[in-house]
Amino acid sequence: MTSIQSACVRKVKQKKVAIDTQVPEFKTDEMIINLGPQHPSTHGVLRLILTLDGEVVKHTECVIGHLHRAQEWQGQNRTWFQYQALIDRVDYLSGMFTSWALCAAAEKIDGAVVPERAEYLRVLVAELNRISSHLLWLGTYLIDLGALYGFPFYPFIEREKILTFFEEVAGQRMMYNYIRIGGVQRDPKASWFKKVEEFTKQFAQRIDEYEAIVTENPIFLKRTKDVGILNKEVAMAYGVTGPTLRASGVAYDLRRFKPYSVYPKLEFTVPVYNKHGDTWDRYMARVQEMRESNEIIKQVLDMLPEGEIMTKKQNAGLRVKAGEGFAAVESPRGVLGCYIISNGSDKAYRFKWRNPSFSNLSVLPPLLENRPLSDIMAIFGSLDIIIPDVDR
Amino acid sequence: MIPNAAEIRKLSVLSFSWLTVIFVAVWGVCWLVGILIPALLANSSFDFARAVSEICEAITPLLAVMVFIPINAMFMVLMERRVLALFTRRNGPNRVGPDGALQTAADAIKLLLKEDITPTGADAAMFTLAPIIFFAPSIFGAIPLLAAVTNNNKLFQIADLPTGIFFVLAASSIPVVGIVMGGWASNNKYSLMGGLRSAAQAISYEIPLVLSIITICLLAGTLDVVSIAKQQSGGILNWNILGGGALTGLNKAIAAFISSAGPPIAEVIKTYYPYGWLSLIGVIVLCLCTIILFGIYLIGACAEINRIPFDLPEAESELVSGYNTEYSGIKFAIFFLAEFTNLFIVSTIAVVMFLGGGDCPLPTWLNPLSYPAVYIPLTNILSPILSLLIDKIHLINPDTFWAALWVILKTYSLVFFAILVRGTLPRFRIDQLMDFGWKRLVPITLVIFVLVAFARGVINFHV
Amino acid sequence: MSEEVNKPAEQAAEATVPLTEGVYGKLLKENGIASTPLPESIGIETLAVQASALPAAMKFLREKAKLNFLVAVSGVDSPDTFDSVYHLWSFSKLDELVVKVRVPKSSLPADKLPEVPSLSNYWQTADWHERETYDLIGIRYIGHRYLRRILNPWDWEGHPLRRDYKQPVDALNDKHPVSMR
Amino acid sequence: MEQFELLTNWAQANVESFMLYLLAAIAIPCAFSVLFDRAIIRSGFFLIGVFGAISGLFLILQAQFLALAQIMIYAVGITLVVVIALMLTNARLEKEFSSIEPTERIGGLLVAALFFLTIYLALRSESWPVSSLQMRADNVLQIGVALLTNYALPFEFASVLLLAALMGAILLAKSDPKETENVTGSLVE
Repeated sequence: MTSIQSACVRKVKQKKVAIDTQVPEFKTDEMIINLGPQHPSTHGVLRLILTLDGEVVKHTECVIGHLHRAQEWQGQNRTWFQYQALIDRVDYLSGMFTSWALCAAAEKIDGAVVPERAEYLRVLVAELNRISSHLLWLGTYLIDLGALYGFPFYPFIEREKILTFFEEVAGQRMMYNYIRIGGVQRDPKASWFKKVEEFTKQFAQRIDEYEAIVTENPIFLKRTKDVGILNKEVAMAYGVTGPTLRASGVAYDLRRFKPYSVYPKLEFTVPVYNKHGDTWDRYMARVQEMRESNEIIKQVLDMLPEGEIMTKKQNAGLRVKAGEGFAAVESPRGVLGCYIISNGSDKAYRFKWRNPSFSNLSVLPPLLENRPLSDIMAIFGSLDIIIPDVDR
Repeated sequence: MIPNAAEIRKLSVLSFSWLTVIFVAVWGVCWLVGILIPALLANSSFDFARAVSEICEAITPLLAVMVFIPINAMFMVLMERRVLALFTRRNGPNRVGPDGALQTAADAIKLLLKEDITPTGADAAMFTLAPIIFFAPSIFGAIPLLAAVTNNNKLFQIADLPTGIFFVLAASSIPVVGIVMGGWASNNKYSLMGGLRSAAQAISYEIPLVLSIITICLLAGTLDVVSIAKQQSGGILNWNILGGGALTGLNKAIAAFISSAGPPIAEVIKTYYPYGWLSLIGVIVLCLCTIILFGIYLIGACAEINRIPFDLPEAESELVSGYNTEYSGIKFAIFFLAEFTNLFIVSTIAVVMFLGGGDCPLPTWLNPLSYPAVYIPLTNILSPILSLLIDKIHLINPDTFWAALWVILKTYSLVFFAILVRGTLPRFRIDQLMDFGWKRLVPITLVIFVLVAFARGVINFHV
Repeated sequence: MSEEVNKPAEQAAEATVPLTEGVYGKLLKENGIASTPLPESIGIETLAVQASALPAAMKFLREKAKLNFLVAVSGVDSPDTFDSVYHLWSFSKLDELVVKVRVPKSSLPADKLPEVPSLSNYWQTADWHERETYDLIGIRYIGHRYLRRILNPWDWEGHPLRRDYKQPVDALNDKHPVSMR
Repeated sequence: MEQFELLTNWAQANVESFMLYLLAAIAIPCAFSVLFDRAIIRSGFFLIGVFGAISGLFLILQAQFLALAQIMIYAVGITLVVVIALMLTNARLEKEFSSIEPTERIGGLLVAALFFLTIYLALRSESWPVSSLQMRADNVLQIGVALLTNYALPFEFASVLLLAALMGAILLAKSDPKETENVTGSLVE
């Protein structure tokens, strides 16, 4: 049951392959264990059916859907105006992006023009949201690795500030409903921008602090280096996107690659870690991404133009012209797409969400194969899965 | 500017008041049972009364431990939560009682009143026995230490134990049986894996732990905790962490230099370091070795009591709660209590074995209280009160008081260090843990053992 | 449930605007795979292929045309057809393509699910997306190793995103109009 | 120490024999349970009880070192036995089948009776002289001196054996040469 035994098993198997004699295989009972749906580190209600040989995972099956809330069905049975308020709940850590994906798709179909100030505001809140999402990931990932008490709540200090910004501008801390079809909900006060500016100034230092604690920590390195190596080819075949894909060495970021909104006007780099594609690279990709987001926010604050913020009337009569289209934004977890078929009425004919977590999670079984139990958390955590985003 | 100075102040007040409560409670019980009742019954002509007074004296150490452990564990839990909150700039528990002081007491009451569940398919007898086996050794382990940390107070000499440290180590090796038993009896796969991990881990880390202690015993030349503690008296230079007595000569030489009375310095040095350069090398080697040994002891102890970064048996993010997943109510409370008590006991062992026991860290020549010019006026001022308390009713025993105070301070520093580690480090993986234990710690301790055995020969110890 | 079942507007558009073949439509034709152009969805080429031609077309598009990012597999319960929609992007270039497999409802016998060849053995990302589409729309992907419900419980009945799907609670509502509301 | 006089007198008279019977009352049922318990793991735990009681016997014989060594070695050692028992048995199968045939049982009983008889006769024939030697307080020192003088050779042999075991353990714990992790394999066609 210990690693010693499994090492023996491995050795015996190797030998058999090598010299191909009649050595009977050393057979052990496999243990099937249900990880979840109620488990401290499945980040919600994910169930993994693991087949273990000792502590080594032989086979994994993901059972998802425990948090299925029929978001697509609701979209088809609610008016556009009603549904806008619901979609933040798809990915509760980055609600701005789900709103944005929906709005982008609807605006593309509708041909609606979004005022420039609204576009800048969208980028601003989205990047803030990206930072807050990555900060939460950082904390919870450390919990997954077993640093249960100290560090995990440290990034929450900064995240709390961001949530306060959102509360001020959108009225809610998590379910913002701020980005609307045709613009944004409301224009923040001048003092708000000043606060955000102060935040960005000190945030780079805070990332340095986190890195000082985590990045070169020997135990952290031991737990993350060469663990859960995700090859470029596998990642692309599984449709993995976001920092997880970029850590495997594919410089695929929608903000750069298929620029939308005002991203072409902004200067930033897409951090790519083409070393191994292991969990440590994924960690580094996210940390660097936070720095980049911080830079983007600084630029946006400088470039923010005056003007309108909304072109469409926000009431129950909100309609989108007939047509179909797919639009995607780069969420903290990857490509968050929305496929809409509209028939011109007050409800959509068909909604389909393309969630980054859904595709990113599907790569988990091959990553877990032949890894010890403890690595499950290191690998699973590094993929940054949000279960509501998977289950919708 | 410290950002959370207010929190630190609150925590200090909290710690001070809790430690006072612990001190007063334990010493109050001991004084009542060990001194007052026997004193009242001593002149009685009835055999029965005298027997009662003897029994009272005999059970005092046990009583001290029994009173100390639950109150202390309550404070440790509270302190851990508050300190961790401090590290992360949160508010810890601060609602129950004044500034959250009674939070853990409330938790304890809740746990005692909670339904005690035995899962289906569990081996009920073993399931009940496991927390007891886990907890009982910590009481037995604490008893020999009691005399060592109270400056060999007559009250706490339970028995003449020439193998004291061995007794403590034997007691500390039993809890793993409780963990395996609980893990197996729970009829839960997570618990079972926690138990198995615990067995593997405890066996691997027992070896460097015991070897580091044995090396110190080799230096001290005895297995008796009381005499090991006594050998180290006289300031930090005499402690085992700095050469295990190798620097005693230096200490004496400086004292001789300052006082300018007594034997000449050269003579002192000649007595302690007879081989010149060889002795110097020996001193350096011993100092380095003992410092490394202290580190190894701390690592081994962390692994032995399953604390982060070695908390694999109860790895929360992997095994839910490991071996105590299925436990609830009072059984869980006992597991919890024992965990914190074990932390306290291994810290106390470290204090007694490495950090001088109840010794003041200042060397005698640096300690103002050791100069007659200071302590004579002080005692004159305080004598009316002190003489009443010390001589008349024996409420204060100065030796015991200072020793216990220093031990508590040192032990809680180590506990604080353990909390700091808990608040900083992630967890090892099981194979990395075994690698680290067998391939690093065991060889290092073996090498140090040999080095110490040789270096010991070139220095005169405990002359 | 709403009374009005609106027809998607594209049906009308299809009838009036003559459709031209796009870049990828031509490429496919050159390689002997037939496809029908569909109206563009917000400027992106859309084409329909026969179910039988889907694996070959996808293999060609992924390997030769370098559209190697299968963003999503969606199922659509259109008024006349069941569509399996494939959004193809590329990790290395900007081109996009929407491929649809349309199974006419009229050709389906009652109680039979529309059948489309599965890509899951060829393209891992299709695995879960196809399971999801099977679960919600009820398109049976032939050749899928593990075509099992993914979002709904394994014993769920019906396919909830179909237009004619009746929720269990709706059925109860019809039976007991007062008590269940 | 005069205030302990009464207690010690009483203790010397009674406690030792009382403790002996108490420990026997723990050890003998535990020993029987080791033999007769169906769950192999539980009998492992009972074995710990037996050894604990025996180390208690050592304690009342003033052989502290032996007693503590017994606890330290056997508590941990038996945990290992239990772990191995856990790994090598299937708990579910054990409950369902009994591998012992009734015919085998008779033979076993015969052997057991014969063995018991032999042991009993052997014990009866021994005269069991009571040693007049007083156990000395520094018996750890005595053991140490004895080990390094009279019994130096066996001691060294044991050390070499232990060293070999230690090295073997390290060798087993040593991980394989790093396997190149390739999750791609046949996944991508």
